[in-house]
Amino acid sequence: MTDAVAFKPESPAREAWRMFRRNIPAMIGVVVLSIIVLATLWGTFFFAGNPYEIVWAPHEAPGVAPEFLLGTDYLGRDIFAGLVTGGGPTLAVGAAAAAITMVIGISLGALAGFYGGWVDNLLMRITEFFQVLPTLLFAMVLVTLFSPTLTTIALAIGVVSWPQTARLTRAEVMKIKELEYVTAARAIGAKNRRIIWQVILPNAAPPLIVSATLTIGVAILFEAGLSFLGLGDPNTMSWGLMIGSNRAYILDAWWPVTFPGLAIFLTVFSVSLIGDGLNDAFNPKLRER
Amino acid sequence: MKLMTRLMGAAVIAASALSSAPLFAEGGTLVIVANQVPRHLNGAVQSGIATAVPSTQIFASPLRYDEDWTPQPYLAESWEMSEDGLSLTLNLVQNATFHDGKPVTSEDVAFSIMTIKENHPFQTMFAPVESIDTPDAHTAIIRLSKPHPALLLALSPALAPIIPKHVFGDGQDVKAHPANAMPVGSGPFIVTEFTPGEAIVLKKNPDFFLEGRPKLDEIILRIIQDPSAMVIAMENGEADMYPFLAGSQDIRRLEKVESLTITNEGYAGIGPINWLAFNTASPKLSDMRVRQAIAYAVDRDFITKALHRGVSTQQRGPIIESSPFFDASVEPFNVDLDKAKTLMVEAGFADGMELSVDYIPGPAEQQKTIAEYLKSQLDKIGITVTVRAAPDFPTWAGRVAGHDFELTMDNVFNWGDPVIGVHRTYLTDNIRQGVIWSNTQSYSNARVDELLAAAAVELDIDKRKALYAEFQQIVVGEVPVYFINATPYHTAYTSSMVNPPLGIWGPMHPMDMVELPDAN
Amino acid sequence: MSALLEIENLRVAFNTRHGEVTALDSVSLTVNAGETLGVVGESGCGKSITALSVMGLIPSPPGRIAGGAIRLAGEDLTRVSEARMRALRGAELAMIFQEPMTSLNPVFTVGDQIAEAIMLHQKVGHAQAFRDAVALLDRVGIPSPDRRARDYPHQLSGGMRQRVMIAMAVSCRPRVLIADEPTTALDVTVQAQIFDLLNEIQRDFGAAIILITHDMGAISEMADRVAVMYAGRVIEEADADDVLDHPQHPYTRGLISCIPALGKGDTELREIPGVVPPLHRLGAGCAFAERCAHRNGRCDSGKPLLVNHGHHPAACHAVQEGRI
Amino acid sequence: MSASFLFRRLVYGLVLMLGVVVLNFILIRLAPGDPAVVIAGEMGGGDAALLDAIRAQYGLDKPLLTQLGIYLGSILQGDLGQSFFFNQPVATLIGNRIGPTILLVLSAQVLSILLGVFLGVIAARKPNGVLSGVVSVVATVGYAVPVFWTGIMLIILFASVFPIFPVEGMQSVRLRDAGLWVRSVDIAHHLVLPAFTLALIYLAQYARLSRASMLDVLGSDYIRTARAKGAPEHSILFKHALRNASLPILTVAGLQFGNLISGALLVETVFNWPGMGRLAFESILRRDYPTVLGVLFFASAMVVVANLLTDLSYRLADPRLRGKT
Repeated sequence: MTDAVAFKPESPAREAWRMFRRNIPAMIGVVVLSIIVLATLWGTFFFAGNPYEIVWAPHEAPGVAPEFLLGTDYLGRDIFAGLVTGGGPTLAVGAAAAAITMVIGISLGALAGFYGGWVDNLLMRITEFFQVLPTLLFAMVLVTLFSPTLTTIALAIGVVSWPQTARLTRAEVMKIKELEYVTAARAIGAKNRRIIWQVILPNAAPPLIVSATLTIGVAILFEAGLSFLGLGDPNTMSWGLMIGSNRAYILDAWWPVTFPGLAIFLTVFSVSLIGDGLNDAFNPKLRER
Repeated sequence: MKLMTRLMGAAVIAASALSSAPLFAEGGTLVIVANQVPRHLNGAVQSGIATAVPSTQIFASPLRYDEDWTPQPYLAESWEMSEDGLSLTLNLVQNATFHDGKPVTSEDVAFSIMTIKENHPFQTMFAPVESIDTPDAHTAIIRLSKPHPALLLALSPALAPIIPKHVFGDGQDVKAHPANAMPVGSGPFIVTEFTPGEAIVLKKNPDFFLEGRPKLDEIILRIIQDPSAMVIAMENGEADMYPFLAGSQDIRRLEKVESLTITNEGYAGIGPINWLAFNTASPKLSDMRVRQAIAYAVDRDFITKALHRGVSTQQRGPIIESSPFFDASVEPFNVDLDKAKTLMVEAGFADGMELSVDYIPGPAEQQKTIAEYLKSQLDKIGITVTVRAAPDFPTWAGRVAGHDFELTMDNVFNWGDPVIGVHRTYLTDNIRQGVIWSNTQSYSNARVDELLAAAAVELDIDKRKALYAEFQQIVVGEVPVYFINATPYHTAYTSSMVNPPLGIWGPMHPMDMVELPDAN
Repeated sequence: MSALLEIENLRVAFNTRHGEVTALDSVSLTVNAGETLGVVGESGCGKSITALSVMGLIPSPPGRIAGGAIRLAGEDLTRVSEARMRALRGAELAMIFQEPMTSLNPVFTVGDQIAEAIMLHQKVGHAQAFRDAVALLDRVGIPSPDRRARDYPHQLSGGMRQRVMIAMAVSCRPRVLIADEPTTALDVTVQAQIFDLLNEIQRDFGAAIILITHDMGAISEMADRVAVMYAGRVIEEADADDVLDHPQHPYTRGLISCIPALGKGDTELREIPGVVPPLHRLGAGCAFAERCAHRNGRCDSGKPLLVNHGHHPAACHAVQEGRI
Repeated sequence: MSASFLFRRLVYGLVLMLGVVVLNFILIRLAPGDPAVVIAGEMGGGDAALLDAIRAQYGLDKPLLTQLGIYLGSILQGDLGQSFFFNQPVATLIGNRIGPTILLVLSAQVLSILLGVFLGVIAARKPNGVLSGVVSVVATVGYAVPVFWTGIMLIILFASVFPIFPVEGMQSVRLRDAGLWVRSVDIAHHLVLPAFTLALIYLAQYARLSRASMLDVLGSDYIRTARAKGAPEHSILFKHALRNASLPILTVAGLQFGNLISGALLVETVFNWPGMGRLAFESILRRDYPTVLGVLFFASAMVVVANLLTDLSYRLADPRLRGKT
């Protein structure tokens, strides 16, 4: 690369993408996550098998029969079928919960950061309140309250995880609202709502995107934890549910618990590699370290 | 890294030091693992196996039973039933005292039985008891309003603990009495520690009224909720006994341990039946033929042999098959999918139907697993089943007791005499919204009501059997409940144990004869 | 007798993403006991790298000493072990940094920070070291040193912090004291006080001082001799008066013409057009050529050597050819 | 850091805790499932009269707001009520369980901070070195593994393959009468796997965070000053740099404490650790409201106290914050 190119101005997004593409771990994350998502899509829409069907003897080890690659569970159901069909709900809950987290967190954080004063005070008190609340216990109360379905689980996770996003957004908004272009927007008489949504938030996007990525990972882990405790939706195959329902048999069969756990791990791992990569890409200074 | 190495080293040393550490109690400490959590330890106002195991160690009762359903003397050294069957005289031992030193008198017996009558959920046990006379300190006469053949069984340790009047007779509600946590009894062991949900420590009662008993110094009851952890504790020798073991994997695994004995003896009294209940009030299920179709579709053989790996036995009727009252000639509903489909067509459901099935949350094998199996199996006769999960017992109990269900898996105990544990499920007048383990099926058959009423007061054993036989034929045929299997309760114990508790009440019986010779 | 500190043909290289670049090239300097050597130049000229080389604090990687020698009383510092270097740092060689605001650790009291320096090199306990530290604070002119020793850096003004830095630097009576832009961050009246203090210290302890600055005013006040650096090389060296009165190199001339009235030292070198070229873009010719009014073909083809062609040594083709 | 500051923080904390209790009180009473049915079910069935008796006994027949009022009144008097299920004071139940939870949470916290910071500091020394890369990978892995799954994997490993650590419970029943020393070693022995499992996630985060924070600090001027004094490397890293780098670590440690309690719930379940988290979980399933609320109260109290301690230690670690409120 010559200096002439280096001096040519580049849009921040382009620059970030260039940085991101060169980040090997992040690209590994992209590849792994793509494979998982594709397998899940295939499992959800094209897979012919039924994960609930008892196809063979219970607890047959992986590899014993080639058609049941990963073995069978305590009922004799195919683990592989469970993995590919259970991925959809797992990822969906993760994404939905992250979306709820971001919507609540960004809205409250932006309002608090932008308006300051009593609005900020009130919203930050609420945030502190939710930070004191023991998250998993509270989510359990919510899930038992509304009965465990994917929707309630996603909602419960969202409701307990937004405070960090709110704090981050608030900090970013407070920083950005002092900058010149915001003052300029004010000077030309832009409305507050317009300033928040069209001027400030787009500029606060990079850290929020990183945070959203990581939130997906946290939400997936959270869903898995609830399912493991038996608070998952039993009519929807998910990885956490597979671990939870097979847990009683770990001494006799390691595989029904191990494979879904690995699937969760790989998903969250690749998501956080991507998150790290985005973080580095948006903050080139950090990259130099 | 060096630090890590050192830490690991220290831990390993500590581990080996522990495994060779000396053990303490001389007469032996019996460690029992259990996974049900007792609310408190007073079996007079609390049914269930969780309370019964410690309660039968702490409290003595008028009678006790061993392997063959024959009553044995306990607090009552002798007893006599009147000719008309309307009074039972108990002659109490002279030397029995409570753990606080006060003597056990007929007053205590009278107080206890009346307390149980008023507070115990099994209302039928002592319902006919009108009064109890106490002519002297060691004689109690139970007066009945009608003959009550179940009475002698109801005086078992698990059902009729004699509680001290001087403690519980202070006017407070016995169900919520503060003494229930660490009660004083007259049984072979004294409770010295009760950590709710964790452990119960029982020490030998040195003044126990039976000479030379108990043999053990101490019983520790550890509550472990995770079946794998319980199995590990047994494998490691950290526990000596694991009663109410029902998981087939765990049974098969512990069978392989040299030093352990596994048996299914000791559960005849409880008579635990695992069944599929129908809400007969539901329009989809009110037609007997639909219920019969489902009965023909379900493969009991597959459930007991494959899903339960052969550890459970089939159960064809409402009375546990090991009971003398069981009638083996009832319709077994051997699997027949064609017949099932025909019945569905006849009932007007040629296009199939949709049903939901509930199950008791908890250990899966007897409940959730079968519900999941039903989803897979009933599909074959055109019934689409949704498994409806309850996150917890209360949710399930609320739905079923509130008659808000179509199918549900359930697990119900006979409790020795059919009067105590069987009648409640089928009597028309026991259809009570909001009460779990009542007639939640809303099943009503006048002949059944008649038969049960007669059997409750019939003193002649053969006539009683005949009444129950007809009852069983009707109930099995009309399928308000499809009986699947006897819950495969097993006891795993250290093979060296002398006199393991294998009577009809199993571990819900005083363990005053149990010994651990090499023990510990 | 040879000089106390002798830098000979020092070459320092850095690995960057543009490949290896030479930050210092054939730098030779000497300083004697009790003498003050001024090193001047704009930022990026290699002054600080020279200082850090002497202290053995070149961040490595990416930097390394690629050649030459630094001799302290005959001992070549480029060859001694890290342990020996550590023993020398703080004891024989000390340094005062540019930013008194950030150069003190915010979480320790200033007394403790001075005492630490003492304890690292002298066998004294903390109590004694702390007493010494208080005495040093007194010596550098901090009022109520007893109390101030227990203060944290953020409780002191900039000038006081720089005094603390000086106290710390001289705590073990070093033979060589390097002051890297010690007054840049301070306001004018304080600058003068700091220079006075340095002079006093030098009188008391007899240390050799290397004063690094871009401020010719400071040089005129402090330095006995001056070395002017540009793009990693020494381009002119002589007694301070000589350089100030008869600057040879066009760059030095530029620097001197920037001195307004004495003491208004925050003036940058705005009279010299252009900026110091990045090190990776140095060509074969004179590094200053692009900004030089006297540039000709020779300036682009070869680097001038530091030789005496008139009054004193200067590395400039134009001077050497007598064009200026 | 005046007494009034402390007092204000404590009062505010108490308000937050009461808020937690009120919110959950209301939510939990909206939940389907009647505790009277549970108690009756636990008793073996029972009729409608029994249900009414139970409702009357626990005040469940009163209007919701009256119940709330009674409950808050008794909390303010230090009474957390009676457990529906065990019919014992909630305070007693929690008293039995809070010790093990604190032991587990604190061990995990200390282990993760010590080990995590140690790894982070070592990694920061050579930011492009192999070790630094390993720490980064381990950090991401530790973050991505579901904690209960780690626990299960460790149980599989240590139950059969390397049976050197106990995989369930907090102490061996047979050692319960042994001396204090033997019992302490026994508990420590049982603590290894649960504490490690719980520490793993946070260890990773601390390693990552302290690496970044150390890199930041190591580039600062005062570190150069320390080097110029001739301070040795270990003193540079662990005294001069770490003290400053610990500030963000402290912040995170405080914020993490709440999550740690959530993690403890899962770990307690996996390892049958007799802690408060499991009590809460089981009590939710039993509809034992007073116990659930009691645990929520204590858990939020732990978070409040942890935040307060974080604040105080932050002030201790950073003199610039002292004297400010």
